[in-house]
Amino acid sequence: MKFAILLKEGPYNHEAADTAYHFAKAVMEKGHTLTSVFLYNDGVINVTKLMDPPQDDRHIANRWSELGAKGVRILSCIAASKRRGIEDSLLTDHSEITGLGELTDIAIDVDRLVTFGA
Amino acid sequence: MKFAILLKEGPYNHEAADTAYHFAKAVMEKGHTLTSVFLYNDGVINVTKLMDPPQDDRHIANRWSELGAKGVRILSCIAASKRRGIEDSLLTDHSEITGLGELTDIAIDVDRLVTFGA
Amino acid sequence: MLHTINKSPFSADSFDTCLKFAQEGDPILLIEDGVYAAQCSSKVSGQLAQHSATNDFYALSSDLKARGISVLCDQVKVIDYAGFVELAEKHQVNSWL
Amino acid sequence: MLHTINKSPFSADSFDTCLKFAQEGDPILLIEDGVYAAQCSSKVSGQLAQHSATNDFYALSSDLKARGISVLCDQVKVIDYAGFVELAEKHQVNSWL
Amino acid sequence: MDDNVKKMMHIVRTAPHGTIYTYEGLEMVLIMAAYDQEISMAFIGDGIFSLKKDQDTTELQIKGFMKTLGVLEDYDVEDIYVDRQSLEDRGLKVEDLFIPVQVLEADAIGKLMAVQDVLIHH
Amino acid sequence: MDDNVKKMMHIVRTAPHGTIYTYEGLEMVLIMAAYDQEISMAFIGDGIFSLKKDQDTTELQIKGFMKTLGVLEDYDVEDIYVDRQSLEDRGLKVEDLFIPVQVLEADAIGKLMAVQDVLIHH
Repeated sequence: MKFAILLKEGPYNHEAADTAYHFAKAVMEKGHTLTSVFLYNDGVINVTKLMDPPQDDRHIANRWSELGAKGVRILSCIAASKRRGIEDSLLTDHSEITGLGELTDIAIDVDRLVTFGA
Repeated sequence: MKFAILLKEGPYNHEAADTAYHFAKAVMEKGHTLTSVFLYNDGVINVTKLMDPPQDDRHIANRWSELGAKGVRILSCIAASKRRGIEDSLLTDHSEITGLGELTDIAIDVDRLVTFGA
Repeated sequence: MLHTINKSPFSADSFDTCLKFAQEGDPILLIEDGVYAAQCSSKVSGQLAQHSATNDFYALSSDLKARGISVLCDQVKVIDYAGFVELAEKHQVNSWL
Repeated sequence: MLHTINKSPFSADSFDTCLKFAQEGDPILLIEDGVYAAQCSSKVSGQLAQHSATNDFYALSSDLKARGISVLCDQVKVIDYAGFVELAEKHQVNSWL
Repeated sequence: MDDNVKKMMHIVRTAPHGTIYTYEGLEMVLIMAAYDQEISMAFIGDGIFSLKKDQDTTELQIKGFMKTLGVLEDYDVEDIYVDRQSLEDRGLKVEDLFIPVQVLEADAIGKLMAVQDVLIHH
Repeated sequence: MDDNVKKMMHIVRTAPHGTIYTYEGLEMVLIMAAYDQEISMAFIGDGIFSLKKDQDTTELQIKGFMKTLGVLEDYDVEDIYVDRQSLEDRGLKVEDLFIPVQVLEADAIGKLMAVQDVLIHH
């Protein structure tokens, strides 16, 4: 089956980014296709490469980058990104800024669009 | 009287940043001293100079910068900033990154520390 | 002590919790989504009326207007940010986030 | 349809609201702070027991462990992320944020 | 059913202005409405406050969304459901709302949810 | 009262892990505890879940705060209050908590709040 994820909260402040990541991994381990992770609302803060958490904690931006390297599109909504100061120069590897039209295409394309948020 | 503000949520996603700003202005208009605005949790996202909201909406980072120019210290917690990818190079004018010790000094110094958040 | 409540009484527990801990005579200020508690004829208006015997209730004007709330419980006084500061001058502030 | 609930039933309305809209036979998965509804002997456990006549309840193992919840209502099945994906394969997902 | 037409329901459950969810939710709905999909909206719980008449954010100095609500119909977003009990609990009547809606019982809205391909809560 | 000593109460009202508020709140408490102020903590509502024994975040792969709770006493943060009704509503007993606390009625905690110079909710 084809899955995609909509993530509506930022890293660390809410658990949503963790749940979305673990779900994403489980989807792929089951042999399904995860086409994309679309970041909306504060979710756009997930892909800043300036994120620098304590050494003994998980690095959430690197997680998305790692999924991106495996072919999952990591997409940050442009309007939501601009409000929160996320721009191309800040993006972690394998992520990109795009529009809500892309989310609509994803919603039409996949079998399951699963939302995580607060 | 001496006031300070503790702001615990990011811009736009929650109204807290708006309420804190309007309260700050009213404090100063009443002739009180507002020594500082301390940003914690997602509050640190308030001071990114890359923020670029729609033209017909308020610009929240510029508001803090404007208060900073009037002598209010705009302080972003370092540990919270690092988790969320806020560093010196991103800071809007008249804001700085500092530690929780500074917040403690503020709490000891002022007559009123007023919290805004979600 | 001035208590502020910034969440809707219908979906969060801030309103109920604040009322449990506030002492007699403490003013209570409704801000942000907290102002929905000020609207009359809802399922929480009885609770507000009951507590108004011991506590003064205030609601922030700009938040009421933003939400189109015009028919308020009698017990609620509408104030602006200057009024908020005046309350904070007189009392320490307990923000029930 | 698979419903997920991610907020504490004690401080948010997601649990109550989801139960009002879920149809008979729909599985309900508790995740994140939603897993507090799975703990036995709380003031919401009666509500969960009552709905378990018509709906299966699941709770995510890693969220239970993180919160130290070990004594669960009988009606709740513990699953891992693989189990979450299996439920999502069978049902569209309605995430009650 | 046409394979390329999906039923997508946007569920608004948060009060306006205290958080951005309704505002950014409506931005999402308007974009999705430009595609030929079956878009509907359900307002539940505090979400019904987003439909209240006479919201004026001028003094609050934040951008409101009354205009967006007003153009939903022009974008053919016409299936707008409101939970009856949510209205009643909050002391609102259908006349207090800014746009025409269908007031339904929770069970009826639940049955509509059950046939959706995509559900997004805001 | 010594002018330089303030009473500061940290009020934890959120469940752990679903949001970062308890975690970052405890970071704040530890720093403030290094100053010679009168620091206390009150756990109310879902905040009491933050004190639950046996929290193990290994599988969730997020950094927990059980160690921080454990060292509060070493930092002389010893005035830790828990609302009795919040415990009861959630089916927890004082034996379920990880550290020693004083269980009080809401009114008693309210009276303690009333004498604080600074109150911060987490």
